[in-house]
Parts: sequence; C-alpha cells; structure tokens
Amino acid sequence: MRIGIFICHCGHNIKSTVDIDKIKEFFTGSINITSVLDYPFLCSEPGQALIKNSIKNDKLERVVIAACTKSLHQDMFKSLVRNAGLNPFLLRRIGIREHCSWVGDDIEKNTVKAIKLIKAGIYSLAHYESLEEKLVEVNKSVLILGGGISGMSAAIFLARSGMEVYIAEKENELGGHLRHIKEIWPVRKQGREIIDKMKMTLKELKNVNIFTSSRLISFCGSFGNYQATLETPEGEKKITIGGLIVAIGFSPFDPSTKPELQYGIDKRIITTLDFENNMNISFKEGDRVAILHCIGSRDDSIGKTYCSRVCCINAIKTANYIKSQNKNTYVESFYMDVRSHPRGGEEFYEDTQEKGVFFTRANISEIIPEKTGVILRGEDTLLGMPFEREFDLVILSIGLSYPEDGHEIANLLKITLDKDGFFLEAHPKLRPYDTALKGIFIAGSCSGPKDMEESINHGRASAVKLYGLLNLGYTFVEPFIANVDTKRCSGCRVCEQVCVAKAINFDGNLHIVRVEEAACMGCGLCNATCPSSAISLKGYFDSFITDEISGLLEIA
Amino acid sequence: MQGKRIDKEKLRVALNRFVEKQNHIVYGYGKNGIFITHKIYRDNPEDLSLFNPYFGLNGATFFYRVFGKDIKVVMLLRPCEIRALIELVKLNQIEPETITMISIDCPGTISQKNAKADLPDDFIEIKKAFDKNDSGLRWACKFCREKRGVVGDAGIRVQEDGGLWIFPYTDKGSDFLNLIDGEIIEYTAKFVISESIKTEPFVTDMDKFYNDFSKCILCKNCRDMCPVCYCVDCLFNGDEYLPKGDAFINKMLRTGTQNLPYGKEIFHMIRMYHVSQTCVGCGACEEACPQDIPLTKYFKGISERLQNLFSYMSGRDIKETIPYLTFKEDELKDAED
Amino acid sequence: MLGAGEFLDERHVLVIGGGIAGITASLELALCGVKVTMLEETPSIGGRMIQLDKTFPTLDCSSCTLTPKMVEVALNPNIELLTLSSPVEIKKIKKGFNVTIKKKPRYVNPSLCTACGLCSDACVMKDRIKDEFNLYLSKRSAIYIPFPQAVPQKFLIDDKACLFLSRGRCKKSCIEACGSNAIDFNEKEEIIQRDFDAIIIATGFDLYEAAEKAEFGYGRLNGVITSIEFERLCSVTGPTGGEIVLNGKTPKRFYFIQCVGSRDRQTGARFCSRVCCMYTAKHANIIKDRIKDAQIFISYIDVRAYGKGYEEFYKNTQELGVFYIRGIPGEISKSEDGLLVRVEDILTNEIIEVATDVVILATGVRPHRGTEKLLDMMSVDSDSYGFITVSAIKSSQTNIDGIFVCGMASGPKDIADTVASAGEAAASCLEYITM
Amino acid sequence: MSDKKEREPEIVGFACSYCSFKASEMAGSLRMKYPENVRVIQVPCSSRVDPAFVIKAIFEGADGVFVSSCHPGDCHFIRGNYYTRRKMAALKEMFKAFSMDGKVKLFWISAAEARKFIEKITNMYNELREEKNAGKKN
Repeated sequence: MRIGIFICHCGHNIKSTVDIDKIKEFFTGSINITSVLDYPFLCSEPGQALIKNSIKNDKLERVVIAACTKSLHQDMFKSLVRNAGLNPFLLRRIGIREHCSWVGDDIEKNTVKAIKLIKAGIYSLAHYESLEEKLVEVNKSVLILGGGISGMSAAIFLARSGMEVYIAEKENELGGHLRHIKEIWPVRKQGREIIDKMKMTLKELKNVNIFTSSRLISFCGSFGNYQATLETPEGEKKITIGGLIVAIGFSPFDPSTKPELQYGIDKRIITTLDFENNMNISFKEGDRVAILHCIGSRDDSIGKTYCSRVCCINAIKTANYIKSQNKNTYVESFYMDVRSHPRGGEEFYEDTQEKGVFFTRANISEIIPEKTGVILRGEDTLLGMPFEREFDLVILSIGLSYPEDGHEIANLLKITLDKDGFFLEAHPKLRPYDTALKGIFIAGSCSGPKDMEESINHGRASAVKLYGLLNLGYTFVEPFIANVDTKRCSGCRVCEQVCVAKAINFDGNLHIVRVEEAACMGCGLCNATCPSSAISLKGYFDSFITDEISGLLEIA
Repeated sequence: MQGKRIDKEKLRVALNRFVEKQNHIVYGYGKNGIFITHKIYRDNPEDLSLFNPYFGLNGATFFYRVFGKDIKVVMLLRPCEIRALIELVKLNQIEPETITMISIDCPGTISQKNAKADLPDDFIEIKKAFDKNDSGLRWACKFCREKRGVVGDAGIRVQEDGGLWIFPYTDKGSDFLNLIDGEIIEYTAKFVISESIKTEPFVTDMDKFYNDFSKCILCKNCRDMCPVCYCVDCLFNGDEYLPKGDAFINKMLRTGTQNLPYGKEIFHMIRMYHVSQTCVGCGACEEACPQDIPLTKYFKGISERLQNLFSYMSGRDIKETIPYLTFKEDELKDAED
Repeated sequence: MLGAGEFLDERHVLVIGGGIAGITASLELALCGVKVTMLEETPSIGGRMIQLDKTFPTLDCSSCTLTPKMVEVALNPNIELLTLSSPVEIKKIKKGFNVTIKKKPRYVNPSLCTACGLCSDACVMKDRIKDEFNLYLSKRSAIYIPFPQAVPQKFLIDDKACLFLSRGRCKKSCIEACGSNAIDFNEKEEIIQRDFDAIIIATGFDLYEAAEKAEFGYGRLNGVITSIEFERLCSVTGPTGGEIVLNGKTPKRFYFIQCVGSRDRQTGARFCSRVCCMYTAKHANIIKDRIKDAQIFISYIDVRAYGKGYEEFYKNTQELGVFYIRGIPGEISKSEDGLLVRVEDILTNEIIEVATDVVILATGVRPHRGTEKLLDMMSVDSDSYGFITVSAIKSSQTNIDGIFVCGMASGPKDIADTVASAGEAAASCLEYITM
Repeated sequence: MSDKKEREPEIVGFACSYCSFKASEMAGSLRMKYPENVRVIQVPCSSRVDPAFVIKAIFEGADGVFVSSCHPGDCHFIRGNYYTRRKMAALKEMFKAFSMDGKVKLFWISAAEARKFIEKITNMYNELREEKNAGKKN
C-alpha cells in the first residue's frame, strides 16, 4: 500500500509544541509509507498543491493529513484529494492541533502523542475503502420557526426566490417583539409600521404559508428531506421541507426574578418594554426619572454574564424620548459601560448627553420605594462616592434572555445550546448563523442578542445560504450507512430491534436482515449491537476502530 | 396452580399419540449405550428418560436455526436447556410456533466427562445418590438459578413422594396437556425442588482470572458448545480481536507480547459480555473445555450480575426483551461517572 | 421573480474588494449559481483579516479560518478573480452597469509561476524593500509574494522597487533564477470593459493615522506602535515569526490606549470603531500567553464587549491580571528605561504614571483610502466620515439601485457582523438581479 | 519499567461526533490543557461503541477507557445514547466484578461543555495515576 503523510505546521500552532522533524523521521521509510511531507499551512494554495502533486507523482493510494481537527476544512481537503484522482474517502484527517499541540505544553510528550495519533490513523486507514457520496433530491421548501423580524425577512427573500415557505409562529400574529416598539432607533419608525409592510409583502407572495398560534412538535429526516409536524389551531400539519431557519428570537429578561429590583411591587418601577407598551406616560416639569442599565445582563449573580448588546441604546433612546416630551425633566442613567456601538450610536449618546441627560457610572445597591419617590442608593464608581437620590420613575433597561422554548426546539432539532441558553452557531465568526446540521440555520436573537438591523441581516443572510443549498434541487449525502454481510448475518434481528431510524428489515426467505439505505442515519448502533458485526457501518467498520485502538496503545 | 397428575406411562401414551402423526418428533433423553444422553424419538418413545443425571452438553445446542415449519417437536428438557431455547427464540434463531418446550424439574447433574455410568434415570433415585455424596455434582448445578420445571410451554414437576405433575404455562402447553389422559386439577402437595437461594454477586480479580485461564489454549470449544453463542460467523474468526498469520506477527512485533496464545482475556471477556444477558449458566462451556478451566464460575457469575442490573433473567419469560435491545428513557440516572 | 434559478448563471455581479466581506458575498452568490467578478487592488485577496494573528473572542487563528475561504474563491468556477485591479469608470446602463477596470501589470505570468520563490532569493533588492503587508516592519525583494498564503499564489514585481522597471538598469537575476520563464517585464497595464447586473462594494477600511495625535508620540517615540503593527508582530507569518520582539528585546511592560481616533471630536470621528476594545483584549491575552510575566495596562473610556462571548472574554482578560484604567492618557514621554505614560484614572481620581516598554495605540477605523473616488464614480452617498450611507432596514442598500455595500465600507463592524452583512448584501443583490 | 519513575496511565476515549468530539475540539481551540496520554477516537454516535472495543483497549494496555456522548435526550441519532447507557452500565458492572472499577467510565458531554470534558478526563487521569502508583499490581 502507498500511503502519504502530510503534516501541517499551522504556522506556530502545531510547530511550536510538536517536533515535526521527529514525526517525519519516525514515519519515513516505514512499511507502506511512501512519502512524509510537511508544510507551514497545508490549507494554503501551495500546501494544497504539495498534497495534490504528491498524490499524483507518488501514486498514493491513501492520504493522511495531520493538521487541524477533522471538522475544519474537511470539504476542502476532500475535494483536493478527489481532484488529484483519489477517492476522497481514502483520506484520513488527524487532529494534531486541537487534540495535541493545543492541549499539551510538553513538546516531547506532544510529539509522542502526535506519532501515536498518526500511527493509529494509518492502521485504521489501511482498512478504508472507496465510497461514493449519494445523490439525493432535495425539497425546495423551507420552514421558518418564528415570525419575528428575522424570520419574516428570511421568508420574504426565500419566497421571492421561488421556494415554498412555511412560517410557524407561536403567537397569534406575526411580528414578534418589534410590534410593540413605538419608535425604532435609528429608523425613527414605529415597529408596527415596519411589520405591517412586511406582512403585506408576504401576503402578496403566493408561495408563503403562515401558521400562527402554531408550534413545532416533531422533526425528523435529513437535509433536503426533513419532516416536520406543526401543531396548528386547525390540527396537526405535516410538512416535508428541504431546510429550516430557527428565528424564535428572545425572551425579555423578567426583573421580578431579582426581588431587590422591587419590580412588580412598586408601580413606579417599570421596564423599557413596559415603557414602550405604554405610550401615554406624560412627563411634568421636574419629573425625576432614573434609567438603570444592565438589568439581566453582565450579572454573575443570575448567571447571565453576557452583554445584551441592545439595552444601552434602548436606555439612551428612552432618555431621549423623555427629554423630548418635556425638557425640564431630570433624567439620570446609571451604567457600567455605555455600549452605544451601532452606527450613529455614539453620536446619539453624545447628543443625548447634550440634551441634559446625566450618565452616571454607578453600582446601584438598593432600591427603596418611599411615599415621595423611589430612592436609589449606590456608589458612583467614577467619583468613588456613595450617593442616595430620589426619583419619581425608575426604568429598568432589561436585557435579552434566551428564548423560552429554545430548549424544546433544540431537543426536537437536535441542535445545541450555548451556556447562556441561546443557540450555538457553527463558527462564531465565519458561520454565525449556521448550525452543525446541514440546512438548519439560526437567525436573529435566538443565537444571542441582536438589534433590528442585525436580525434582518441574519435572517436574509441565512436565507441566501439556504437558497444556495437547495436551489440545485439535489445534494450529495455521506455514504456512512449500515451494510449487511449477508453471508455472516445470523438473522437474529437484534439490529432491527434497536434501529431508531427503522431502516432495517428482515428478509424471512434468506433469514437475514437488509438495510433501507435512504432511511439509515448512520449512527452505528446496529453495528455495536450485532455480536458478530455482520451488519457494519460504512466508514466506521470494526477493523477501523479496533486497529485505531491498537495504534493508540502501542509504544511509539 | 392447576395441572395434570401423570406417571411415566401416561406421558408415554401422550407422546406416542403425538409422534404418530407425520413429521412429529419428540426430543428428550434416553439410554444410549451405557449412558443417558439426548435422543430424538420419531416413533414410540418407549425408552424415554425424563431425568438425566449426566451433563455432556446443553440440549439447545442442536436446535439453533430451527425454522422448519412442517416439523412439530415436543421437547422434554432440563430448565437450563429450555431457558437457552427461549433465549434463542428471542434471538430469532428458533421458530417457536411448532415447538412445545417442556421443562422438567432437575435433580442436578454430574459431568459426563469422567463419570461412571452407574446412575439411574429416576428422580428420587438420582436425588438420593447426589444427597449421599454430592461431591460429583457440577458447580453449575450446585449454584443453579432455576432447577424447577417452571419455564417453557409446560413444566413437569416432582412431588415429595416422587409423583409427577405437568403444568401448562402457555396455550401450546395446554394443547400438549390435552393429549394426556386425566383431568386438570388443582395441585396442593409439596414439590421436592424449591426456589433456588440467591447467591452473592460474583467477585474476582484479574490475578485469579489469569491463574484460572493460564491453561487456556484458545481452542474456542467453549464458544462452540455454548447454547447461546448463535452467530453464523463469530467475531473472533476475523483479525480484529484475535489476529492470525501476518496480522498476528505484526501484532506481536508491535506490542512486544510474550505470552501466548495471544488475546485470551480479550476472547473470554468479550464473549462473557456478548452472552451476559443470555447466558443460562448451564456450564456447557466448562464441559467442553479440554483444559478443565472453571469457566462456569466466570460466565455464570458475570451474567447473573449483569442480568440483575436490569432485573432480567435469561429464559424466564419469552415476552421479556433482552436488556441491551431495550429502550428505557427513565432509568440509570447515575450511569454517568 | 426568480423561478428555479435556471438563468442565474447569465447574471454577472461585480464585487469590489477581496476582504472577508467581499469573499463572503462572492461565495454566497457563486453558490447560488451567479457569475461573480471580484476586484482586488492589492496582489492578493484576504484583506485586513488575513493580517490578523488571531481573532476575538475565541482566539482562533485568523488564517486558519480565512485561508480555506480564499482558496474556495480561487477554485470556484463561478468566480473570476482580478487582482491588482480597480474600477476607473462606472456607467449606469439600463438596470446594470458598464465598468471599466484597470488591471496593473504583475510582470509575472501567473500561469507559469510556480511560486517556488527562487526569483525572490535572486533579486538584487532582496531584503531591501520595506514590506507593506507587515506594516513596513520587515523587508522583502522587489519580486515577491505578499504573504505565504496569498491567493493567487503567484509572485509579482513591485515596479517602484524593481531597479529595471524604475531605473531601467538591473542585471535581472530574477529572470535567470526563474525556471519556468514566468517573468515578463514587457507586461502592460490592461483596460477591461465589462457589463455587470449589479455591484457590491466591499472596500473595507483603513486605520486612523496615529501620528495625527501628536501627544501619543507615534512616529516620534521609540516604542509607540499601532495595534495593527502589533498584530503583525504576534503573527507567525509576521516579521519576527510570532516572537513579540521590539528593537531586539522582548518587552515586559505594555500599555494599551483605546479609542485612538474614535469617539474623539478632535480627530473628526465621533463614532465608535466597534472592534478596538475587543482586539485590545485579544492582544492582552496573546501577550499573557507568550510572555508569562508581562505587565499590561489598558486605558479605556467604556469597554464595549457587546458581542457573543465578548463580555466573558473581557472578564477573562481582567482575570489574567490585566489592569484596566478608565481614562485616556494625556501624554507619553520618554524615560530612562523606556516610556512614561501619564494618565488620570477617572475611577480613582488619581494621576498615575506608568513606566512601560511599549505603548500600543488601538487605532480606530476609517473608510478605505480611495473609496471616496469610487463613490463619486457611482454617485453613491456617504456620511460625513466617508462611510457609505445605507438604509437602516436593509443594511446593504445604497442610494443607487443595483449598488450594494457590505462590511466596513458602510461603517465599523466586527467579523461576525461583517459576514452577516455580506450575506445580506448577497441576498439583496440576488433579489435585484432576478426581479 | 522502573519503579522510581512515576507511571503514567494511558487513557483511550470514544467521543461521539456531534457532542463530545465537538467539545474536545472546543477544548483544543480554547487551549485548555489535559494529559497527553488521553487520546480520543471519534465515532459517529456513542452507540457505535461496541463494548468489545472497550475490552480490547483495556487488555491492549489502556489503563482507562471512557465513552463520552451527548446528554440523554440530546442524541443526534435520537436514542443512541440510551442504548449506550445500558451497555456501559453492564460493562462497568462486569469490570467491577473483576475488581477493576473506575477503568471504564461513561460521560455525558455536550458540544458546549469543553470545560466539563477537561474536568472529567483530568479527574479520571488523576484517579488512575494514583491507583497505578499506589503499589497496586496491575
């Protein structure tokens, strides 16, 4: 067998804690090893050329790439191997960065570990066989969970692109939180106005199906052919969809979970959302209003360590509004850091200060409702002085919490939540609205607090990505499915009994089982349950794993 | 409990009525040379022995992969054998429709290997012989989990005075009882064999294991004679666990293993795991072992521990599913380490 | 309305700029089947992001995530990549645009160059030309590749530095060294005219010129550097190979100043640059990782850790023993063993003096130089700072139909926001070309 | 092997692609440290782990083996890890009978729990190291 080993330095990332020369020395000249090459960045163009040329010139039959972890750049390396004329499933990736150079400090030990990992990979690789990806038709239809601004933006784009769009909204009306906002900064429009316009657009599009007061109750299938069941007021509705965008938004932080805020106890303490909902508050001359930032954000005591991103601007907007109602009011904003980062936000902050709103960097320690007013006690962290002031109205600038039904949806879709209960994106920077699952996207605030513009961006950006995935009408699926060795099958049907996807059927005539390939999910439970491994999972045969174990445990 | 009072003759007559029909056979014990062994009766089962004091193999071993729908069989076997058959039914290795399994109270057995052929085939007689000098009783029998004929389609039980009863447990059992003369009546007397006493969980360590298995030659006879090792092609025939030829030499060179045969622990432990939920503790493996390794102690011990984990007992009930194939959401809350 | 996308391959979009915004928008469009021409004025795509060593808040390496995308651009059959190219004239025609593109000569035939590097080694100007990719901190030859992972992976000749091209006299050892006859001194500037259905502007940003703030002494005091310079210093592909070494020594004391050229009316920028707080925290993290006993101070106004995982990253940075001082220093002066920073800590109201080896200025964001000319060409509006004015609902929509913008060209953004804005631009562009 | 030198245990782990392996990757990219002798094998789902693999690993020299999967209910393959839970519970019981408790472990580690991943394997490593150096025969 002709195996080529390619080792990436990943700049310093691998090289600085793994002795690459030693690895090369170890493998050079070993049985079956045709070439051992290294390069600073195998993912770069010259790095890829190096691999490609070696596959061609050295007539390699198997390729080992020891670099970053398997889930990064896998498609790229696979197509590289394919372009070089080798079946991409004869490639083995070894993660000597995430699983070696980055997790150990000792260069000697790391090198031994890297050698073992590579060796185990080679043993396993020796058993690999060529596989072909399967072409599967995909449905040009999309389900959007959540009819807020993000979901609606996605729906409009997808419907215009010719996709069949289903929107499931748990409320009885589309629009989400934005409906309640009386003035959106910086567009200076009513939320209602924006929402109504989008609703009109959706109404005009034929291929849009809106289900309000509905929720997702079951979900299965694979990319291109997901089956979803919605519970709607008209009964259960089953739909087949190619992909899905989760845009279920957020839940406003509930300040009553922090009793010291006195929210819900005293009417003079309200949230920014209450303020938006209640347009009729009028301000008289001399009214004293306090605005407290970071309620439900940056707060270890309630486990919400993150910044909610939008509440500083909300607070500034509220202050501005009060001042514009009556400029002879006293408005003071208590903050930790003013995060007025959006475009125009800093100017807005400055202008608001100029209008006479006081911004005080402070820790509020106590809120005491009295007859005459609400007393705030705290420490001015700029002056280092304690203070006590009385206000007529206290507005809590509340943060954004994870969506209430997030956990349920994560369970149904089998996607992951982050530590704060928001959805976890596939990559925080380059794939901020993707999930680990193909065709399932997370848009808007359900993956972390976002303002309107960012939510729209997310909605539309994930929609265009989904469109790109579905628009061809077909996709390729990985060939990792179960396979029965009919000569060895005892027909005991244990695999059939455990198969969650119900992909195994018994053939009574031959007394063996058969796999329904389209249904197989590729988990390998059947393989592990069959005592003779007569049913085995392609790509993860027993021999692959047992020899990998051997390789890991041999003395390097 | 309701059953029929029978004697050997009544049973013989009933069995005769059964085998008279085309393609009907009886599977049980009988004199075979100087020993009592398993036997097939195609016609009059005159020399059928209900009780067999010798253990050579588990009678289920012959009956894997029985799917012949045209042949009807009545099996009169020990509880451990019937239990193995029931496990094989669960594993789809036996088509149970045409088979009537009747378990018989077991007085215990001695190993056929070095035994003298001087024991009778009558329950009370055998019991007396064993009570007199039980040193010959097999370890598996001493610690048997279920000696009573309470499994299968019907069971034959022995009364304290040696009188026999047959009880139906399923419709198939009732059908067979219909062949026997006499009325079904309520049973009141006392049986000779009572429920087995629960044994302590099995504990050992690797030193003991290595001592016991040092003689192992990896002939795999234990596997071949195991009634619940049903695979058409065993995992250990490939190179994954027990390499052969080049793979073997490679393995030796890479690991520096010195002690051979290589992979004894792997073979026995994996097999132990494989049969852990289906093992009936009959000890057939030990009978088959040319090296006299005390296999029963390990296999029976481990399987009982592992079955208890899921309140399961192999062969107890055909409706119970094998634990590894059973999905249960709300359990094992402390499984995580 | 777009049917099944059958005719998308007849649509042609021009993307100006090959940074992460341009790359993302181009790839999204190309994956939908649209033909894309990407213009990049420098010799390689990658933009600012490829200059970064690591990215906040996960500290994953920038080239590890971006390089594959760059390669994807080069390999995608729907994308035509024109480097060293910029538009010189843009005319509106019907729904689309007629664009005249100037393509500067590379003097190296890309189809012959194997990027072996022998020419560079042979160049008589070897190690004599200041390298712009490394912010002039290292030196290169006149024939060079901008950085190791450059796409396209082809060499080029710097016509201003090349003795032959600038003075007409050189022994041209590069030609001798090149085994594949790729060097062509006769290559001329090319003018390309094309029609496009839509344009996406992704021209990105430049950084505030730190020397303008004289009190910080950038360019005058040894040891005062900008963060982008520091970025290159940390980078494996940088001038020091990732060793934090300045003037031949490993500094131990670091002083960061945030909001240099942001939130500062004096510098003409009232806006917040959105990335400086976090990249400074990232730098502090990198230093603490590489120089265990480093002493780090950070001067700030507000720490704007607004993104996902940012606040935690900021907290974590503080826990590493990095000192945050609220207040921007008034003055930096030279001292016996380095620099002296005088700052009033607003939190404690004390004037403190901090001795340090290095001062790193977290310079703010400015529109990319030359964008103004480009915008004039297209009559695209921009705000008083020069960032393109966009609709607050569709963040890519400019005042001209068919011209879209993404990334920093319309105002400061971090990478995640840039990627999302690029996706949105692709969506808007698709809508436009199919309507 | 020299008696003076501290002996380091070898641990082999099986981690499912969708949760635990992702956590291990995240642990790597967060530069969290764990002993070099812990090495992870990726499997599509924890239910792919045949207990035979664990037994093989133990008798080929691993001092410990862990199987790590998504939390119950979170399995990408819906129920895979429930079967794993039964199998591993039985396997652990078996090793307990051989007085080898603690050599086989089962962890629930979601894709976000990089820290938990590190904690679990580091604890396991420390326990095994203590045992290995306590003069106990192995």
